[in-house]
Amino acid sequence: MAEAQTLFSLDDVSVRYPIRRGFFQRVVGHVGAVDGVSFDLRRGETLALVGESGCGKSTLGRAILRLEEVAAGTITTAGKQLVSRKELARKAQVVFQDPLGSLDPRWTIGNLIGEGIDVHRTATGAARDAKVRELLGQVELPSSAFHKFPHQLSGGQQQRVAIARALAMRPELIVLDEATSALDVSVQAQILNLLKDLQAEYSLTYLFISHDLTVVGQFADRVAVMYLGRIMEMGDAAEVLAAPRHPYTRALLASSLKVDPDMRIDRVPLLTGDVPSPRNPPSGCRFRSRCPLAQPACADLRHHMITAANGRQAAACIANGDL
Amino acid sequence: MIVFAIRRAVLGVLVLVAVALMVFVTVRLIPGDIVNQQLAEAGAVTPELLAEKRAAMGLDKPMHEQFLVWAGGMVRGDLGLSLWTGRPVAAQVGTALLPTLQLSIIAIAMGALVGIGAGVLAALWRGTAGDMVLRMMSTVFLAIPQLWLGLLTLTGLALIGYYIPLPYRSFATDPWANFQQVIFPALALSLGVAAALSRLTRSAMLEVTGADFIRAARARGVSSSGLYLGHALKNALIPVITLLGTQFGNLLSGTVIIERIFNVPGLGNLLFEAVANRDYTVIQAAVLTYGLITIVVNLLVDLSYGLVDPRIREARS
Amino acid sequence: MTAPSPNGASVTTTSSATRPVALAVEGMAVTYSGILEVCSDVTIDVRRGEALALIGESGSGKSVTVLAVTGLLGRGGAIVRGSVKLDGEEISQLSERERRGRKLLGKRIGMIFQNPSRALDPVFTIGQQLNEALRLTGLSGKAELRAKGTEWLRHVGLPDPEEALDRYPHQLSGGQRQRAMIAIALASEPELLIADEPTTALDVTIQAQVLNLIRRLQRELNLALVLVTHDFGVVAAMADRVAVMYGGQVVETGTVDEIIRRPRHPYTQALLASIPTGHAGARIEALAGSVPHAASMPSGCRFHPRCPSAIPTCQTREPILEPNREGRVMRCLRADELGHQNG
Amino acid sequence: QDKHGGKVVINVHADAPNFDPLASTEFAVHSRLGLAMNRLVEWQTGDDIGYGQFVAKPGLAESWEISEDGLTYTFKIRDAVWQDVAPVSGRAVTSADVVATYEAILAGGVQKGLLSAVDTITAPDDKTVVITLKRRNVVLLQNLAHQNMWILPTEAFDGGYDRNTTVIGTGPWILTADEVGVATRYVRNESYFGKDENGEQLPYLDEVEILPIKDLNARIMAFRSGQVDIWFGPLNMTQMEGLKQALPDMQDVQTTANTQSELYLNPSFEPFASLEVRQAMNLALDRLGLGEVVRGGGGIGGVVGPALNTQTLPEEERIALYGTPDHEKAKALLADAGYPDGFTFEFTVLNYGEEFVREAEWIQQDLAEIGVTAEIKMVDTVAGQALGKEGDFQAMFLMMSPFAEADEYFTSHYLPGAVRNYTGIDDPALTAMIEEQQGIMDVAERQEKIWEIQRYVYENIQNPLPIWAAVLLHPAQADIRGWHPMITQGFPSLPEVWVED
Amino acid sequence: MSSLIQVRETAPERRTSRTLAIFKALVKDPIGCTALIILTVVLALAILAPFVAQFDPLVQNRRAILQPPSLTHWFGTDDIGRDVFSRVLYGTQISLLVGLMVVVITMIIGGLIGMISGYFGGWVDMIIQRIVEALDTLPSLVLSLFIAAMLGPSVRNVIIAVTLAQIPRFVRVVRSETMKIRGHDFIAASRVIGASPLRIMLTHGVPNLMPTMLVLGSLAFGIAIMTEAALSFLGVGTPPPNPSLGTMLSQGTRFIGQAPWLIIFPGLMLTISVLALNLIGDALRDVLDPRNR
Ligand SMILES: Nc1ncnc2c1ncn2[C@@H]1O[C@H](COP(=O)(O)OP(=O)(O)OP(=O)(O)O)[C@@H](O)[C@H]1O
Ligand SMILES: Nc1ncnc2c1ncn2[C@@H]1O[C@H](COP(=O)(O)OP(=O)(O)OP(=O)(O)O)[C@@H](O)[C@H]1O
Ligand SMILES: [Mg+2]
Ligand SMILES: [Mg+2]
Ligand code: NI
Repeated sequence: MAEAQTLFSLDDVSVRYPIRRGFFQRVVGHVGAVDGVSFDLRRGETLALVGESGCGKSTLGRAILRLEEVAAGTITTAGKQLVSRKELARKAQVVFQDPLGSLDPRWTIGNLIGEGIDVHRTATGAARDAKVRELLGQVELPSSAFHKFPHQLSGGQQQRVAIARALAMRPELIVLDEATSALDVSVQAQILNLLKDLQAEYSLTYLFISHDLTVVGQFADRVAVMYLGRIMEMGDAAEVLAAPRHPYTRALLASSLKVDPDMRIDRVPLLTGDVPSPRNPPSGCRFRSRCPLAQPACADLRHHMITAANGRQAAACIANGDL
Repeated sequence: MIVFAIRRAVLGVLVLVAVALMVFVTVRLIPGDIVNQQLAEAGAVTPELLAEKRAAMGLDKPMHEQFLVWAGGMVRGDLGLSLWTGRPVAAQVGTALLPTLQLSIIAIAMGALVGIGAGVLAALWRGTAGDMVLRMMSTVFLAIPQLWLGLLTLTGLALIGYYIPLPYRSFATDPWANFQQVIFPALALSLGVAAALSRLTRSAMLEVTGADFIRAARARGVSSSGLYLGHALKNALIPVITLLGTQFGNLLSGTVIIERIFNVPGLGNLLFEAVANRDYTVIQAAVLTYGLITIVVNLLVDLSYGLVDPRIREARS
Repeated sequence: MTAPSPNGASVTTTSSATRPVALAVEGMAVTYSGILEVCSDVTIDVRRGEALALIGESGSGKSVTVLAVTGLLGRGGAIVRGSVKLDGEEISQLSERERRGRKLLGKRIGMIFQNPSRALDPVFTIGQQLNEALRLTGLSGKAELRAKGTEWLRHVGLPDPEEALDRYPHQLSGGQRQRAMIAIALASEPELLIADEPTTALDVTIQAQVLNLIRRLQRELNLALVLVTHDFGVVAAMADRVAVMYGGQVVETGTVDEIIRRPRHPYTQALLASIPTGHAGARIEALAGSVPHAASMPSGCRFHPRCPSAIPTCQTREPILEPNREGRVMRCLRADELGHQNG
Repeated sequence: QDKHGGKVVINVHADAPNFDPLASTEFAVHSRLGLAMNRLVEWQTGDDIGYGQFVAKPGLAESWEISEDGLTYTFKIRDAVWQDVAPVSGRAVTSADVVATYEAILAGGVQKGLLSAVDTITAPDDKTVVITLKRRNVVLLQNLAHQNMWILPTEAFDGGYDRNTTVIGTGPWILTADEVGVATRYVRNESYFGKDENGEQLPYLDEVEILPIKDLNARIMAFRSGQVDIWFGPLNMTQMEGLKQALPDMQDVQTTANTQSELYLNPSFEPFASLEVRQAMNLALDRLGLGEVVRGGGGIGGVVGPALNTQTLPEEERIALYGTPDHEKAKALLADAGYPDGFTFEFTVLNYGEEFVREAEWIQQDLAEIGVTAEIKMVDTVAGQALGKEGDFQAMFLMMSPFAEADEYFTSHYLPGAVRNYTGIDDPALTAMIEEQQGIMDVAERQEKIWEIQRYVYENIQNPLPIWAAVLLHPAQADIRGWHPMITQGFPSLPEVWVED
Repeated sequence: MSSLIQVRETAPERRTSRTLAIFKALVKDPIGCTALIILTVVLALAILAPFVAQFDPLVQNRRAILQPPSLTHWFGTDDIGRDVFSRVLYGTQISLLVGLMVVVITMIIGGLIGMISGYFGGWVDMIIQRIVEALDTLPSLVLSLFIAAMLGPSVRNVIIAVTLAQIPRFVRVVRSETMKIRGHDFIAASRVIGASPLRIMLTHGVPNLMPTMLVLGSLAFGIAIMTEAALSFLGVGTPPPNPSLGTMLSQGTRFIGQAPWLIIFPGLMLTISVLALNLIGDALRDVLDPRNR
C-alpha cells in the first residue's frame, strides 16, 4: 500500500523494563519486553497482535501510546517522530482489558467520557454535555448512564464507556488491549460488533491485542504473532491462520481449542514446556527451547524477518529453510 | 539473607549518621547551656568563671569543630563524657537502656500474645457476641492514652493500698522486686499494643480466610485448627509483624511517659533530664540509642518477613 | 501408576451409561444470607469415569453449584432445597465438620480451582500442601510421604518432582502450579474431581497441556469429573456430557455432541451463535443483554427477556427441566416446538 | 535504749550527677556529700536552733581565733583521720589538706566567690591554717561553713583519685555505692571524730540510703509505704495532709524555705523603668493569700528571705511592706506613671514545678485586678537563666538560690554585674551600704544596717519583687528521733539521728 | 472472571453532593453514627464552652480549692479553685484545635510530599524517602519532645512539634497509595487522553487518595491530641494558665490520692475524643471503600 496510507510506522522498536534493587534502587538488569519489532499500521485496518502471556503485546501497545519509553528504534507518525502528548492523544487512544480498572471509580460516566473534551477544551458547558451524551448514544448506552458511577454498570457497559472515552478524542487509532477477553462470549460478541460498526463509520484503525485466535481470525485484517518480545510471523490474518508458516504459529494454532466435539483433547498436539522468562530468553531463535523441530544450530540463528512474495513475513527458521 | 541483613545494617548506620547530625545541631539551638545549669545555685559566679567552664567543655568552639570531635569519638566507639556528670556517656546510657528495653520487650510480648490471641478468637467468632465484645474492648483500649492509663493505674493501686516497692532494682539483683516494678508500667504500655494488634489480626485473618487458597485447603479436608493456625495465621502474620514493628516505635514513645510516671530510671528519663540539663553528649547518645533500637527492630521485622514469607526471602538472595 | 491409555476416547461414550452414578444433584437451591437465591433448581449427575461440563455465562451459578456440592459455600451460604447425593449418600445438609468426618472433603471429593496462583498457600511448600492431602489416605512418616508426593508430582508431569516438593508456589510457572494443584487434589485419591475453570488463567498452549493431563488422569483413575467452564472449546475437547446453566438453573443437558451440534434450548443456541467462527469479516450473532443478578431475577422463564423465541406465557410460567419429545432434556416452555425448528 | 544501729532511708528527688564538690552547686551533690564529708566550720543543730540560724560549731577546725582587725583567722585542725578508702586509706587530716582544698576552690571551684575576700591561706604547721583577708568580711566563718565548702584530702587535687566518682571525707558515713536512679548507699564510718554530749561515738545509724525518686507521686507512695524514713524535697500541704491520714503518727516538721520566689521587672521594658509602676505591681499582689492557698504555709518574702529569721525584716514589717495589697493605690500609682489603663507584658516564668507555676498564675490574676495583663511564657530553668543573664525578658519569675546569709542576697542581687542582677541595678548608695555591712563586726550594729538596706531597697529599688518563701515540709516516720532539718545542705543533724525500736 | 454486576437503578449521584453522600453513609453506619454523635457532643461542648461553662476556666476561686464534684462544680475544682468542668471544656477546645491544625497541616504537607514522591519516583523519591526514614527512626514522642524543648512551650510550637512527627507516616502511606493508584489503568487512560501530570494528580490522584487521607487524618487527629497531652504533661506543651487536657493531667498528678477528679475527668475527655476520632476513622474506612458503595 502507499506510504500515505501508513498511520504509524514502527522501526526496530525495543522496550525494556529496568529491574531495580536495593536502597538506592539501582538498575540491576532489564526485561527486554519488546525486542526489535518493525511494522506499519495502515489506515483503516485492524492489525491483531497475538501471542502467549508476557510476550510483550501490551508493552508494544503502550509504547505506541507513549506510555512506555522506547529504548531503541523509532515510532513515527506520518514520517514525524515527535508529536506532543496532546497531539498524540488525538491520533491514538486505548481501551484496556479490565473494564472496571480502567475507569476511575470516583468519577461519573459523564465526566469520564468528557475528560478528553475538558483536557483539550474542545467544548465546554452545555455543548460538552451534549457531546458526551452523543457519545453515549454512539456506544449504545442509555443517557441515564451520564450520572452513574462505573461500578453501577455491567462489565459490557463499562467497556462501552471506555470505548466512548476513546472515541471522544476522535482518534485515528485505537489500541484495544484485550478489550474483550474479560467478557462473556455474548457480551464479547456485542462489543466486537460495536467496534466493527464504529470502525466502518469513522474509518478507525485498530491495534487489536488478543490471545484468542478465533476472534482474531474473524475480526482482524492482518495479524502479527509475537513470542518473547519478537514478531515470529506476520501477514494477512486469514492466510496466516489458514496456513501458518513458523513452527510457533503452528503450535499456537494447534493448541487453541475449537468448538468441535471431534477435536477431543487427546488429539490436540501438545507444545511442551513453559514460556521462558523474558529476563534471560534463549539465544538464537527464542522459540527453540519449546520447538518440536529445534536443531542445535537454532541457538545461533540471528532473528530477522523473511518476507514472502505475497507480503507475508515470517521469522527466520532453520527447519523451514527460511534463512 | 545474611547479605541482606548486613546491607540493611550498613544502611541503618547511614541513617543514624543523618540523625546524629540533625540532633547535634538542634540540641545546640535549645536556649541555655550546661554551664548555666551547673552554676544555677552558685551564690557568687563571675562571668569569667562561666567562660572558663565553657572553654573547659569545648563549648566555645565552632559547631562543626565540636561535631568533628564528637563524631571522631563515635567512630572509635567512644561516646564521650557526660557534660553534667563527667562520667562516660556509654555507661550512663547503658544502665538506662536496660529498664527501657525490659519494659518495652515485656510490654510488646504481653501485647502480642494477648492481641494476636484475641484477634484470632475474634476472627473465629466472627459476628458473635464474643467478637463484638472483643472488638469493642480493643476499640476503647486503643483510645486510652498511655499517659492516663499510667496515672489511673497508679491511682488505682494507691486506692487499694498497694505500693510498688522502691527503689528500682534490676532483674539481676532482685527479680521479685523488679517484677513488681516492671509489671504495672508494662501492663499500661501493653494494653494499646494488644488492642491495635487484635484489631489488625482480626481483619488480616478475615482477609486471608476469604482467599482462594484457604478454600482450597478446606477442599482438601484441612481441619479448622490447621486452617486458622496454620494457613490463615501464617499468611496474616506479615501485616501483623509490620504492625508489631510500628507498635514498638509507639511503645518507645510510651516509655518516655510511663517511665516518668512510674519512676523507672530508663532512657526516657535520662533523655528528659539531659535535655533539662543541656547535657549535649548524653542527649545525643540517648537519641541515637533510640534510633538504634528502632533500626534494630526494623531490621528484625524485615528479617522475620523473610522467615514467614518465602517470596520475600527469595527476593533478597 | 501407568502411562495413559492412548485410545480411551472411543470407549467412553458407549459405556458410560452403565457405570454407577457418583454424584447426583437434584433440584438444589442455594441461598446466601437466606435471601439471595443464587441457585435454584440445579439438577445434574455424573457417573464414574464420566466428564460433565457445566457451562454458562458469568454469574450463572456454576461456581456456586460446585461449591455447594463440596460444602464450601462460605459464610451465609446454604443449600435450602433439593438433594445432593454422593454414591447414593445424601450430603446436602452436612456441616463442614461432618463432611470432614465422613472424609467427604479431600478424601472423596477433590477440587481444582481457577487461579492456581491464588489457590496455593504462598507460604507453604508444594510438599507441605501435598502432605495435607496425602495424610488423608492414612499415610504418615516423612519418607513415605515424600516418596508418594514425588510420585504424584511425576505423575502430573512436573519436571524434577523430587525437588518440586520443596518449592514454594511462586517458584513455579502458572502451568506448573496448576499441575501441582491437580496433584494435590488427586493425592487423596478421590472418586469425584471438581475443576472450576481450571485453565481460564492459563495460556492456550499451557491450557492444552493441563486439560490433557486432567483428562488422562480422569480416565486412568476412573474419576467422575465435573468441569466448570465458559469456553465451548474446552467443553468440546473435554466433556462427555454437558449441563448448560443460566440464572442459577440448569437449562439444558445432553451429550457433548448434542449440545454443540444440535442445541435445542434457545439460550444454548444463542450462546453458541455468539462464539466467533473465525471466518474473516463475518458478523457475529450477538446475544443481547446480560445475565440477570440473583436479586432481580425475571419472573417466569428466567431467560425470557433475552430470548428471541419468547412468547407472552414465558413471562409468567416457570418451565421445568424435563425431556422433550425427542428425548432432549431442557427447561423451556416451547421445548417441543423449537426443537425441530432450529435443528 | 542504745541509740546505735539501724538504717534510715532519705529521699532526695534527684541523682547526683557526680561527686566533685568543685564542679557544680547542685544540691543533689552537696546533700549527698555531707554524709561523708566535713567543713572547717559546721552548722550547729538542735531543738533550740532555728532552721535558718547560723551558729558556728567546730568542724574539722577544733577551734579558731579572729584577729582584732578582723583580717586574720587562725584555725586549729582537729585530730581526725580520712575514711579508709584508697588511696587516702585512713591517713590523718592535716592543714595541707585544708589549704589544698581552698586553693583548688580559688583556682576554679564554683565556690570561688565565697572566698573572694581572702588574701592568703597558709599552713604554718600540720595542724594550723591561717587565712588572711584583703578586707574585712564578717561572713567569712559562715562562708567556710557554706553548704559546698567540703574539705577534701590533697590526693583529690593532685590526681590521686577521681573526685567525680570517689568520695573520701572525714564524715560520719562512708559512701559505698551510688547507682544512678537507684540509690546512694552509706555505711557507718567507725573512725568518725564526732561524739554526742554523753561522749558516745557518733553516728548512731549503721546505714543510710538516699533514694533518688524523681516523680512526686512515686515519692509519696514510697513514704506512705514506709520505704522512705525522711523526706527531703518538694511537697505541698495537701499532699502532706494525705500523708498524715495514711500515717497518723508521722512527724510533721515544717520550716520556711531558704529560697523565695522573686519577680524581676526589667526596666528595658518601658513601664518597668518607672518606680511607681513597680510599686504599683507590689501593691497589687496578695502574697498572704498566695502563700496560704498555693503553698499552705511559709513566709512572706523580703529583700532578705524570711528563712534567715535574724536578718530579714521582722514579719510585721514585711507584711506591712509586701503583704497589704491596695488596688486603689496601685491604680493611682499606675495612672501617675502614665498607665491609667494598665499595660500588657510578657511574663517569663521559669519552670520550677507545679506550685511555682501556680504562684505565677496567682500573680497573673492579681495583676489583672489593676489592669495589668501578664502573658505567661514558660521556659525551663536553664533557658530562663540564660535569658536572665542576657536581660532578654520583660518580667521574669524565678526561684532564688538557697542563700544562708543576707550578704549573699545583697551581693548577688544589687551589685553591678552581679550574677543575679538581671535588671542591671547600679545604685552607688546601695553599693556602698552593702560593702559597709560586710565590715561591721558588731552583730547588733550589722543587723541594723542590714535592715536599713532592705528598707532602702523597698523605697528606691523595688526590684526584684520578693514574693513568697514556701513552707518546707520535712516529714519523717514516727520512729525517727533527733531529726532537725537545717537550711544548709548535707543533713548536719543526721549523725545524731537514731531509730526508736 | 469477575462476576458482572447488573446496572443498579439508583438515583443519579452528582459530584457536588459527594461530601453529603459520605456524611449520609456515615450516619447510616452504626459505628459512624455513634462516632458522629460522640464527636458532635465533644465538639459542641468545646465550641460552646463559653455558654456551657458556668465559670471562667482561668479565674481562681480562692475560697474553694480542691472541691470534690458537686452541683456547683460538676467536676470539682483544682488547687487554686478553678472550675475543672470549665477547664475540661476549654482544654478540649485547645486539644481539638491542636489536633485539627496538626491534621490539616500534615495532610497538606505530607500529602503533597507523598504524592510527589510516589508519582514521580526516581531520585526525588529516593531523597524524600531517606529523609522520612531518618525522621522516622526516632520514636515520635522523642522527636516531638525534642522539637518542643528547642522551641519552648507554646501552643504553636506544640503544633509544629507534633506535625513534624506525624508527617513521615503520612508521606509513607500517601506515597505507597499514590504508587498503587498510579499503576491503575485509569491513570494510563488519562495520560493517553493527554492530561498533564498535575491535572492527573489533582483530578484522579487526590480524590482517590482522599479516603486514605481521611482515615489517616482521623487517626492522626487522635494521635495529635494524645501527643499534645503527653507534651503538656512533660511540661513542654501548652503553657499555663491555659487549660490543656495534658497540662491538667500533669497538674492533677500531685493530688492523685486526694483529688482523683483532677485526673479522671480530663483523662476521660481525652479518651472520649480520641475514641470518637478513631471510630470515625474506622467508619470512614468502611464507607469510603468503593467496594462497599
Ligand atoms: N512495569 C513493568 N516492569 C517490569 N516488567 C514488566 C512491566 N510490565 C510488563 N513487564 C514484563 O514485560 C513482559 C511483557 O509484558 P506485557 O504486559 O507486554 O505482556 P503481554 O503480552 O501483554 O501479556 P498478557 O497477555 O499477560 O497481557 C512480561 O515479561 C512482563 O513481566
Ligand atoms: N459469597 C457470595 N455471596 C453472595 N452472592 C454470591 C456469593 N458468591 C456468588 N454469589 C452470586 O451468585 C451468583 C452466581 O455466582 P457464581 O460464582 O456461581 O457464577 P459463575 O457462573 O461461577 O460465574 P464466573 O464465570 O464468573 O465464575 C452471582 O450472581 C454472584 O454474584
Ligand atoms: Mg497484556
Ligand atoms: Mg465461577
Ligand atoms: Ni469467568
